[in-house]
Amino acid sequence: ETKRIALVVKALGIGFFEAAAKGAEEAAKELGDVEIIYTGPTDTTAEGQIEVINSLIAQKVDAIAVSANDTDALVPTLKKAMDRGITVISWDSGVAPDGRLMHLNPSSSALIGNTIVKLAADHLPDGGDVAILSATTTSTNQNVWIEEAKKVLPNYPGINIVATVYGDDLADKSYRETQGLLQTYPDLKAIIAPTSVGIVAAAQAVTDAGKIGSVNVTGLGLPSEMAGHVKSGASKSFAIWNPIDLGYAATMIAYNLSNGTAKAEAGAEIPMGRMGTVKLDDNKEGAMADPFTYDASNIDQFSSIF
Amino acid sequence: MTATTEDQAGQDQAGKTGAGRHIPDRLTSPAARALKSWEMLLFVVAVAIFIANSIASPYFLDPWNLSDASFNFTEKAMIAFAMAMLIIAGEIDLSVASIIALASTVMGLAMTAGAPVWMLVVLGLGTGLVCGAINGALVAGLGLPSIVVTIGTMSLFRGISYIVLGDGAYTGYPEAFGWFGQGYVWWVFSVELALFVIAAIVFGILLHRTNFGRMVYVIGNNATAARFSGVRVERIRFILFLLTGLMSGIAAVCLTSRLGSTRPSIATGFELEVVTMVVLGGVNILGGSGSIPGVVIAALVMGLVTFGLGLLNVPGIVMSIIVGALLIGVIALPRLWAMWRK
Amino acid sequence: MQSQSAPGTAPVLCLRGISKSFPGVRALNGVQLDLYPGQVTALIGENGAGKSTIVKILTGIYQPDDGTIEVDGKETQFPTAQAAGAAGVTAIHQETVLFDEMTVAENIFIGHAPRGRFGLIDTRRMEAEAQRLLSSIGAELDPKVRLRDLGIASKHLVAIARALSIDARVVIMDEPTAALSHKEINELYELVDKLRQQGKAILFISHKFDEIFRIADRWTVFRDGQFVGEGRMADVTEARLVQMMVGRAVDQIYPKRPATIGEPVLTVSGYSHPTEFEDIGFTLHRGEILGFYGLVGAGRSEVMQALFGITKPSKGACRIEGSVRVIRSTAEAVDAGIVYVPEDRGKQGAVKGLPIFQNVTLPSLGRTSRAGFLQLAEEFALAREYTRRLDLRAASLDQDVALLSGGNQQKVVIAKWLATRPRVIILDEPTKGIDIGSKAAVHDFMSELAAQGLAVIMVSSEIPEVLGMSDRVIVMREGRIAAEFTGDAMTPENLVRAAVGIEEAA
Amino acid sequence: MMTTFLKSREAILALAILALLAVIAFRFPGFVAPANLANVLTDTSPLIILALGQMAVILTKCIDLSVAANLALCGMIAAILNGIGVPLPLILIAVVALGAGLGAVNGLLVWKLNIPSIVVTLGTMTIYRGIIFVLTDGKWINAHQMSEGFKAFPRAVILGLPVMAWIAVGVVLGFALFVNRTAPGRALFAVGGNPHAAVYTGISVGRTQFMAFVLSGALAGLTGYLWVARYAVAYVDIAGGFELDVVAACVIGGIAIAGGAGSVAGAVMGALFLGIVKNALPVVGISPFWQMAISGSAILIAIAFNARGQGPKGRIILKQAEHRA
Ligand SMILES: Nc1ncnc2c1ncn2[C@@H]1O[C@H](COP(=O)(O)OP(=O)(O)OP(=O)(O)O)[C@@H](O)[C@H]1O
Ligand SMILES: Nc1ncnc2c1ncn2[C@@H]1O[C@H](COP(=O)(O)OP(=O)(O)OP(=O)(O)O)[C@@H](O)[C@H]1O
Ligand SMILES: [Mg+2]
Ligand SMILES: [Mg+2]
Repeated sequence: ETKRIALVVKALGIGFFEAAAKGAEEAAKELGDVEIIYTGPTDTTAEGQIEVINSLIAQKVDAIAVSANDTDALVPTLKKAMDRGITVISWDSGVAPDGRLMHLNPSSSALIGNTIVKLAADHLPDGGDVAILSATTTSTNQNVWIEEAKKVLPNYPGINIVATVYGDDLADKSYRETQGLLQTYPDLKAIIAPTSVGIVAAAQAVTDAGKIGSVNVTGLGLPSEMAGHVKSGASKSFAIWNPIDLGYAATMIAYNLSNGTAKAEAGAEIPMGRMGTVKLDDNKEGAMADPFTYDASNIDQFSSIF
Repeated sequence: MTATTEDQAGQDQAGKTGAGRHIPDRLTSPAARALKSWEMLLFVVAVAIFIANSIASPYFLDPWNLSDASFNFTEKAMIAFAMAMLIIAGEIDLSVASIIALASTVMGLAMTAGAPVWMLVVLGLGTGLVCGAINGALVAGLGLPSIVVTIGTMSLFRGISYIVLGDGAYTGYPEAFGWFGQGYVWWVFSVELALFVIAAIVFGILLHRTNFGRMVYVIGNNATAARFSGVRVERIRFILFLLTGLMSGIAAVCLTSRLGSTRPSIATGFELEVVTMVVLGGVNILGGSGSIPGVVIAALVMGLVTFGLGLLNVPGIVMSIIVGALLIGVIALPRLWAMWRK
Repeated sequence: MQSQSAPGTAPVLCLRGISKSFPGVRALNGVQLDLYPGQVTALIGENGAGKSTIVKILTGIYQPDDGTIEVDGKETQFPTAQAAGAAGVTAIHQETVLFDEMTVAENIFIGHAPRGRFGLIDTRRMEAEAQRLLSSIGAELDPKVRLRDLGIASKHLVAIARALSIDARVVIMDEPTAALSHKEINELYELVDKLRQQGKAILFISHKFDEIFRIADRWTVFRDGQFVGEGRMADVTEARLVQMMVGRAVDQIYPKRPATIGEPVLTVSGYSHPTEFEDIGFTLHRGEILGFYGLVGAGRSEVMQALFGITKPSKGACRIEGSVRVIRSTAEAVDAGIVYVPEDRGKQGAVKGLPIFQNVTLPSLGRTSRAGFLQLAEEFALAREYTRRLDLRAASLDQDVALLSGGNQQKVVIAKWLATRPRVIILDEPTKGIDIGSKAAVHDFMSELAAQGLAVIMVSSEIPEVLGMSDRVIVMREGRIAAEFTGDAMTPENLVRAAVGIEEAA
Repeated sequence: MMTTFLKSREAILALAILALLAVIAFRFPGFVAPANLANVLTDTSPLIILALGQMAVILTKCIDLSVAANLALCGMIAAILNGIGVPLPLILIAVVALGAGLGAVNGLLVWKLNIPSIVVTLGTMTIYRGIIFVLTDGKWINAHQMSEGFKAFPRAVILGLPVMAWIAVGVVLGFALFVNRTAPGRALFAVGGNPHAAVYTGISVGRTQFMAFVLSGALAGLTGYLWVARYAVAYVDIAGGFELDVVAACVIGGIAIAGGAGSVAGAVMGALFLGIVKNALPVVGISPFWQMAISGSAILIAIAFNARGQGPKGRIILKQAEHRA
């Protein structure tokens, strides 16, 4: 009997999640008896995700692995799913502990927070003004990372975060917000965009404003989408974990939990195939791997993959 | 031809006496009319979709699944009933989704201040009423066109939620509050489904069986003539906005309870789905005609389509193509058919 | 002014066997119509006889279901309004078909504006030509002014100028004088004479017999969408035409019955409005018919609408049966027993998209319902009673009012108000555009109402009607009461003099 | 008299825009620097172009809610065509034609089947967006997948203004000429002002509405390319919800939602007003969370202002009142 594992993403069509779906398929192939249902709403809303999850519950899938649009709003629905015997985990963007067995962070939030500041600081030996361009105001993971980033600021003297703006993961809004930043803060030295949509738009806005060289765009992005901007110099470097690995790992975990091979408890170590194991903390959260930094030296190698 | 001869006969009869001729009350019985109605057509569509769904997916005919599916439309449909009356009266309210956001935010604020559950409900409905009153005052009081007023208040109401909440969220609603959006009245019948049925009946009676409902049709047909007939046009418009606000408030209670949290982006895009539901239900978007049974069936059709396709894991946007095509198709096909027969 | 149709003159336009049906109505059934150059043909018929329908067929707005149209003996078709214009047919339609937001010049030339460079509209030439056309019909209007700033009579003149802007051989006028004042009517007559001399064929539609006899050379009568007859005006009498129109003899045109005039019902004093009227005061008694006469645009409708709560007066008081009532809305007026049958039936009177019975019971719903819930049986009973009293012609009470002819729509509106059992009924131009048969019914009914003790105000611009129906006449001029006449002083001369403002000799 | 009055309505709007700029300049002088104003104009270009198309539609008593979806679909097609190496001029022709075609679908449904435009475009709005998804499987086309020429055209600066802004200026001028000086342009007003009368003057209401939709669609198609090239990304959701901004711009600009009245200057200023608000808020440093409420209030204030001018005018029968007025 094949296991049906649903990979629920924030919205269909986003490159990052498409790559994760590839990883999930890879895991399914490796496991042999797994069918992947890759699904999600059209736009990044909690209501849309709930509708999708309801239909998955109705189909009596074996496991749901979700990257949530809203930490809390999905909880009642996911609880219902667990009540009906479905294994529920969250990955990438988490669900509140009540609504899932465990959460797989792409990397540890502290590490990501530190990385994004470090990326900016590496190219600012003398320090300077830095602004953050986030996704929506409700994005769980962005908020956590930004918080973590602010915590480590004292380690980077001279780096001064002047503003946080929200581009809602819309290219045009992010673009306009970036323009606003460039004008409001003429001395801005770097923009940190911990979102793959925002970072591209910000790089484009910086290019159009003729500020390549004076403003560095960094943050989290996909090599395929950032390749051009790295070459033009708008972005000196950026980081990301491998979304293929993330989809792969989430699928493996969901499979193991649903099989009963592993149990989601604080301190447990859950195997994730070629990615090794993940150790759960008290919140039943675990980190998959460290973020990886991309710059002109290695971008070509990855830009064709994801 | 026959009508003419009859006419003349009647005329001759009435000629001298001056007493009027007998005019029959009706030529077609209400039942015969109902058979040829839009509602009937929609009902056939709904049955067809139901059958298609049962064939396409083994999971469809399951009481619990159908019950779960009902959440896809109950909240929107409750607003749609009030919206139907508003549209029949020749107005529209595009701010309903934003009213939900604001009402939910107010409930969240009260919840963090420790308000009891009944208070949350009262505040949710109250916020809906206040927002409705603002729309109503701008439209009925100042005489501004409702479509533009509510495009404005749509930004304003949700904007206030953003100001209050920013990137935060209200979570941790009391367990008991969950009853509205997650509770069940009996077996698979959820509280929301029960509210939907009650709202359908109340609005059905209000629109079709009361003086108020008649006035709604009158205003939608010819507001000037209504005013010249002693109808308090402004008052009725105002009440309709209040009702729409109130139903948005109820939807806010249900949705907040179902999600167990409040964020300013809650219910984004609901307004267009509500309007689609109303129009699919046979309500003339230009005002003057439509019925609540039509809207009920339209809600079911939309619910069935999205759930049936969801079971097949069809992406939401493909479903919306189908709903969009349904919206145009259901209206266009009878007209095409009439043109083709000519 | 009698002109003979010269033997041998062929008709310019010749219609044969024209039929046209609308859903549920056969508006025209195989009618014929001939128009001769240099002759004015009057088309006569009751409301709904199909007169306007044939005009619309002739101007390419409707396509006939059946029948032929011949121009100069050649069969043609008018698929569009432009095609009719190109064939030399132009019309002043019954409804004003103009654009409020556009200038006078644009209204005259829309659809055939003069073009300049690059095919762009040559505004300057258009305005010059508009000016020329307007002066040719004696209308002193600025072509650059926006139409919505004009009065109703001026708008009508623009419509006439528009019709003349097409160089036509056939000119159709569908009740052109309905909205015009004396002076303008006389100018229109002169214009018609001029057009006749130019050899144009003219179709003139009117319900006013004095007018028809003054202006027409030939007549054609339609009844119920059928052709009844045609001939020369010289060979016919008014009674004969009426007989043909109605299908029966109409013996008494103004059936004013003597009624006992009782105590005052409505007393208005010092009613004023910042821009529309000033110091209006009068007393209305039970059983009385009070006529309001004035030139079109004298402000009578505005006063009546203020009494009915549509507009608010800035000053003044209103007493009903002795007690002061403040009327701020139409609902309050109805409560106070004042009802108003408006002049503009289509916009203000009937709710055309709803059935007859719902129109009739609209203001009486409080009585036909129970605790706010509708009682259809009682509604039908009430509607049946009042539509029968007004001799309404309809297929069923469930039929939409839109399907009725103008006269029958008016009856529905009157029925609606009578059903509220009012104390005061205000009828604003109650017979405007209504055929002679229905007109008699309305007059008969008014008279009966007064006899039953209702107080009636009748606003009318037709002198015979005012004199024939009223116990007393108030004449308004430019927003003020100019004079009041009773008994022997009610003469046409006195009324006109007061209305136009010529100082009385005495 | 009325013409001066109408002019003054546009004057009020112009004053409001100036006042808005003054307030912004007070907090952030850099905003009114010519370079930045040029930037705002460029940013607002899509809104201006679409507002004109929408104006044509609204004048005829219709509404086009599908413009943003049309824009997104045409933009995506432009990006796809660019991806397979089609030269830019051909792409421009293709998107305008496609946009016009999509507009024609709306127009035909309104004209031939007499379906209210709000229903038609509510339906096609989701259908057009859905088609993008079906075409692309929801995948994005990103900057690096677009050719340099494709991205550079709207940005190329001529006489201090980017081509994008020049295109908007050109569209405004062309549209003004069309609306004021050609028969079909005047027909838009006639059809909306009095559809019944339009028939009597030989103007086909349906055909004119059809034309307005085609126009609106063609402009949306053009904007689709500009948008995608400017923001260097194409995906299903671009310009999501933008149709409401477009309608709001028209309404603020005094285009009567009931049809038949409005001016090109009004529509353009309405769009500029919204554009400035949207651009200025982040610049002036007002919390992003205030943006929505502020634009909402701005819309409400603007329509309340407009309505004051449009209020029913008495007929002025009394002689002395004429002098007072
Ligand atoms: N568009 C239409 N749809 C349905 N019925 C119509 C339409 N136009 C006219 N009718 C009907 O056709 C008949 C003839 O109408 P028409 O307007 O030609 O009458 P008329 O002789 O001009 O009357 P009046 O003297 O009142 O102007 C009437 O019964 C009318 O209700
Ligand atoms: N310039 C105008 N623009 C729009 N409507 C008008 C205009 N002039 C008159 N009307 C309306 O047309 C109808 C007939 O107007 P009319 O000229 O009879 O004026 P009135 O004030 O009613 O004068 P009276 O009743 O004394 O003739 C009224 O309902 C009036 O409000
Ligand atoms: Mg007629
Ligand atoms: Mg009048």
